[in-house]
Amino acid sequence: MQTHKAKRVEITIEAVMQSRLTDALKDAGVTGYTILPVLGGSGRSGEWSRAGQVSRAQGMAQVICIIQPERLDALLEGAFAVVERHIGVVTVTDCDVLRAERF
Amino acid sequence: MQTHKAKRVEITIEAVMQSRLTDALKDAGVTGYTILPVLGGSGRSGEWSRAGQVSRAQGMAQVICIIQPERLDALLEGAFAVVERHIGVVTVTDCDVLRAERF
Amino acid sequence: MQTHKAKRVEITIEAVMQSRLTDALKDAGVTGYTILPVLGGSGRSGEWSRAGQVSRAQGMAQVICIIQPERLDALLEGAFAVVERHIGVVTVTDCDVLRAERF
Amino acid sequence: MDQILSLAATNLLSPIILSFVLGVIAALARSDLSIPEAVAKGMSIYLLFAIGFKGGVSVASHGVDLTLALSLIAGMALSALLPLIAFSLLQIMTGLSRLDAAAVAAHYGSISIVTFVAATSVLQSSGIASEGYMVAVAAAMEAPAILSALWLISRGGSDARRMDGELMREIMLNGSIVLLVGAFFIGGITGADGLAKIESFIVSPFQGVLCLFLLDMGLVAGRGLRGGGQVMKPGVIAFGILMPLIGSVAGLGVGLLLGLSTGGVALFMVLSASASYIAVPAAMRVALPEANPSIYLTLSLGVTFPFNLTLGIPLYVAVASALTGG
Amino acid sequence: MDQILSLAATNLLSPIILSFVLGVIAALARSDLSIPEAVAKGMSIYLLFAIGFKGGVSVASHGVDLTLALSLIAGMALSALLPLIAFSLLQIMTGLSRLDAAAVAAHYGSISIVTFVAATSVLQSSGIASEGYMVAVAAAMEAPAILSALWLISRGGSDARRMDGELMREIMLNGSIVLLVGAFFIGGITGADGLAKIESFIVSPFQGVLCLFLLDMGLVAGRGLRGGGQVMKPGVIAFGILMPLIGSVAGLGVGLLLGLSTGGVALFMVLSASASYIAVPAAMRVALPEANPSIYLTLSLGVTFPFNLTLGIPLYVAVASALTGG
Amino acid sequence: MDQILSLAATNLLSPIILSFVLGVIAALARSDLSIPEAVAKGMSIYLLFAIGFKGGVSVASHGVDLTLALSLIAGMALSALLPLIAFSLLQIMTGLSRLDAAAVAAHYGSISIVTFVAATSVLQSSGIASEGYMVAVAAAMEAPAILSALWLISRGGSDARRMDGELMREIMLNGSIVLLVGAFFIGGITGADGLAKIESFIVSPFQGVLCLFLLDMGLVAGRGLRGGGQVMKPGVIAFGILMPLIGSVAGLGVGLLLGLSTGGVALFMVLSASASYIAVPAAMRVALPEANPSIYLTLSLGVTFPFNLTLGIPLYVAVASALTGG
Ligand SMILES: Nc1ncnc2c1ncn2[C@@H]1O[C@H](COP(=O)(O)O)[C@@H](O)[C@H]1O
Ligand SMILES: Nc1ncnc2c1ncn2[C@@H]1O[C@H](COP(=O)(O)O)[C@@H](O)[C@H]1O
Ligand SMILES: Nc1ncnc2c1ncn2[C@@H]1O[C@H](COP(=O)(O)O)[C@@H](O)[C@H]1O
Ligand code: NA
Ligand code: NA
Ligand code: NA
Repeated sequence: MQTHKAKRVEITIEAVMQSRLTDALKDAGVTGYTILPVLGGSGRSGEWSRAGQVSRAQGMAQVICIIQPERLDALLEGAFAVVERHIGVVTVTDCDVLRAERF
Repeated sequence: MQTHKAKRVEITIEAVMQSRLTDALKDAGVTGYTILPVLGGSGRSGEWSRAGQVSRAQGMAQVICIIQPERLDALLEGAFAVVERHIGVVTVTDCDVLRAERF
Repeated sequence: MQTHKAKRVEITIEAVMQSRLTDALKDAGVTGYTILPVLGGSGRSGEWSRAGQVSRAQGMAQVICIIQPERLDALLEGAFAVVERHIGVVTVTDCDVLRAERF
Repeated sequence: MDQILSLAATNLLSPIILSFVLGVIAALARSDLSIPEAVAKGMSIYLLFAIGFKGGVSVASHGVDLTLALSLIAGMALSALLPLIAFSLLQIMTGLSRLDAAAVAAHYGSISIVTFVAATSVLQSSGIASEGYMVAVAAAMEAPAILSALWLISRGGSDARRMDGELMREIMLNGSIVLLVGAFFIGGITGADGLAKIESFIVSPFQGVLCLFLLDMGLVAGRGLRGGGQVMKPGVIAFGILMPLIGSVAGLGVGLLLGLSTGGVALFMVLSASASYIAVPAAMRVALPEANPSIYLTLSLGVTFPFNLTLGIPLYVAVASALTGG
Repeated sequence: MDQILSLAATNLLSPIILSFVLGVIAALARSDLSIPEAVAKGMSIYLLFAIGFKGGVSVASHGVDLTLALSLIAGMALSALLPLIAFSLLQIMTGLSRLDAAAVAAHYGSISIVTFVAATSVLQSSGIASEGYMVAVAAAMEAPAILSALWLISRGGSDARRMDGELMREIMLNGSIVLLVGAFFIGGITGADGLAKIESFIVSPFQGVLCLFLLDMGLVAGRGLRGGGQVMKPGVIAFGILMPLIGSVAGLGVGLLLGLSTGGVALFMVLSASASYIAVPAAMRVALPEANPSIYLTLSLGVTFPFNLTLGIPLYVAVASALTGG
Repeated sequence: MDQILSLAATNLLSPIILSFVLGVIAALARSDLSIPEAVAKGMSIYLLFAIGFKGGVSVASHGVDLTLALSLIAGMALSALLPLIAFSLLQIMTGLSRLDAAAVAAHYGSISIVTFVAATSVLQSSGIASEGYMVAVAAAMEAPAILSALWLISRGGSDARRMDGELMREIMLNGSIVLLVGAFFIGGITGADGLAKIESFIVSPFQGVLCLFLLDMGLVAGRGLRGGGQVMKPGVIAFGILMPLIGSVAGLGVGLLLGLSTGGVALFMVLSASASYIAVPAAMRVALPEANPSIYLTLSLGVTFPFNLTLGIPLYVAVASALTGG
């Protein structure tokens, strides 16, 4: 089938910052994103798990954003401004998409 | 370690279409898939979140399917027949897998 | 923006083996990982879904680990020792990361 | 008229309605208050089980009669016919496409079980009895409207096959129907003895659970209003208030013809007036994916549901009381 | 015999059993009815807490005696020995591999707490008293069976180390055991005063919560039967019905030897007859990953659990009554 | 003194505290016992709704007076000022950075609603009455402490803008505050009539739900202690016990000045002594992401919360009783 090159950006970020991140993505011209729940994780700031929480303070979420390659830089600038002072991970992968007119 | 080339297909689709999609994948000869929950998202048809629902009507799920490269086209044809009229996103990524005899 | 090459390893594994896997990853020198919930799936050992459970025995989780390419082999050895006798899938994808000093 | 007003006032100041209002306000103010999906689903399972069970127990003690069968048939007929009225009305009152109009119409033929539950709790606190099998009528009215709507579309000819066996099975065996009908049978089989065993679970805390459930409904309705505002043209909103009134009149006629009790007539009005927001939207996403879900969800949940909950139910109860001399 | 039949009939027509049946039917008909995982887990936490607490309160008011200690030891011995019988039986009756047979055997030595809970609720509605510490016996019987099964395998020699300290800790401190035993101690410490404080939470709604929980168990059992049908050979199914009968006879002997009350004997029979579907499957996935989970889950949940729930419990209660003159 | 000890003993042996202890033990022993996030959130929604509603009903029956307004203002002032004391104390007693100290200080100005709920339940079983509007005071004390802490940091000058309109809205409209205040108004509007309708939901099972909720709090606190142990220097731990005592004295003074009842004074002490672990941590992650969450979460949940729950509450109640002659 006909596919098109695109970039898949996955941002793991604290739940409290999620709406700020998606606002920044929209400002950076992103047309869509998908949010996955995160059960737990570990990093420089220690280990956490959803079971160990009474508050939203420690939860994380993963925001996935498929975009055309030429828009990657704008997206990363926008995302970085939000993520900068916060914990979290940003990865970019090459991918092919169906229905490229959507992105 | 010994790894093998494979394709990773990720399909974000409405929850109501999930069983129809996995049936189509099985018909296309897929040997396995994994389904992740989706918390929310945004696209041309607007923004939604799991918290904003009383019905299954708006939820989405992400179906991940690892396959041998030569089977990609059959899978995409099968998936596309289901996704076609519906909202949703299909991406394909190159990956390496352990235990390739499984796919 | 400045990005760096890295590997993204995604391991889908039974929930009962999750802590054994993350312990093995830490032993293999991994600096962090993220765990996603899995709703259901299908493979050689049949189909399952989170709705069909009264026990933890059948659930699965997905462990994602971003690492520097040179550490991939150590990670895969460590992971494989745990996954070996168990059901589950391991994929490796090339990716670019922001803030590479973290990995 | 006085009675309507006083009933409306009592209703508006009940914890149930105020909880709903709290939810709407919290959502409109963009508070992060939210009820976890699993908890909301758990409460809805509780409500369906309790209402079905109690209906069954009541039938067990009053016995089965011909009116039961006639009521079921009448309910199915109403569910199938109301979408036709709704569809015509939508074409007159709004600029919605045929597809969107048919999808909306399906919702108004079908029913909202929470509206039904809220109505039974108003009847109960007013001391008005009703037929226990009305809960079975509610179940019977869920699905026919969907078939009507799909027929409306296929008649339009665009493309034929919208309905397949799989979808049919999904509609007929959707979780709410199965639970409601199943609990109805369990209640019918175990009767008053069974009720005695689980009374302090399904009767005493019922009103309280309903409060928290309506808080969640308010949150969802409020979020829908915030997000779906742009598609809500005046004509569409007017339809969302006019259609339940028309439905209630149809329900009134049927209830009187069947010779039901005051409570039974009121519940028939409520069922006909209410619009689905669970079973029908899911079926529409499968069968009519091109129809815009914001329209039918916002209309059903954000306009008609609050209208029925606050003003509709007291009105229907008052009219039923007046006309049955109840 | 008459008593058994009437007890069985009352049992079969109780809301609890009918809820289970509703779940099985809904699953077999492929309805999308489902109870969210979190809600099911919440209900199981509630049931464990309530049953443990009530057991502790009962021990606090009746005092601790030697029989308590003997019962605990006897329970652990039964749990360790029943897998050996089960294993031999499986090798005679079925063509299962040594690995699969050992995994299944472990389930039948261990216990199902929901079967236990259902039995206590049958005893209660029949007005038969039982020792409060039987809940502690239940906890004591969870784990030994796992060790027996792993010993069976290691004896077979294939590969030795199946058990490590980590797994041992996981088994002994699994959530259900800790909650059951913990609540038992809390009940024992706070006694009747404590119970008075939380009675309207852990006593009154108990039966109702059990209904919804069994609805979920029915859904899971039904789905298991649908999916696991192909591995269920006649010999395997026969084992799933024969083994609880054998277990119950062993439990009967032990209960009579210990001189327990009618209810205590009946509960010993129920524990011995029941098969685990929570703690043991999880341990098997870690220790014997090559064993096929469909076999042991379908057998335990889809065959033995429904058998005990519907026919087994009334039978065990009747036999215990007859032989203790209760 | 005798009274304190006996109150402390009764408190320590209540099902509520023992459930918390069970949770801590299970977590420290690394049991996999856990309460699903959705269920824990559901229980907290229940507790907030019930406590708010009951407070509103009590105000409805006792009427509104000037002391209510004064209490709200005094509560906000306490919440704003306590962080300044906490901050100075932390700089003297511990080696925490300015950022970490400010983040911790914010928690101690704000309040823990579960500590409040536990205190009301101790008061109730001791038959001590309190002002219904204390629940509104609790809500009023949630946020001011956050502003104080951010002011402390901005004064330090490092970088200015920590607070924006969005964060302000999030803090003021966070779910717990909206639910507590909303339920308070619903209770106030519907009064005793409304309470009668939902009493068997929000009153009878309350203590039992609180047990399970505290079990979960114990699990979380225990896990925190296990993980956050390394950052817990002796000085930090000492602060976690000293600060609630200081806070309680401040609350005592204010309560006496306002002329509140024995229960009201005790609750003012409890609110001032308690430390937030929901609203404030979330705000700190947004505004002060560089502050280490293990420190403030472990201190608030792992040290101060258990201290208040076990020893603090009986102490505060005894002191309030002695000084008000209650
Ligand atoms: N190497 C990694 N691979 C995958 N996820 C990571 C990695 N490092 C950090 N994370 C995720 O990011 C969160 C915060 O990481 P950190 O900022 O290092 O504390 C962790 O809890 C993980 O969920
Ligand atoms: N560019 C994108 N990147 C990631 N997910 C997307 C994107 N566009 C759409 N989606 C997902 O697909 C759903 C439907 O998108 P749409 O069909 O554009 O309304 C959204 O709610 C998102 O979950
Ligand atoms: N080809 C595949 N693509 C994606 N996930 C898979 C695939 N095969 C197996 N899985 C996942 O791994 C689990 C166990 O697979 P198996 O070991 O084949 O039974 C399944 O339940 C799926 O969640
Ligand atoms: Na209707
Ligand atoms: Na057994
Ligand atoms: Na405080």
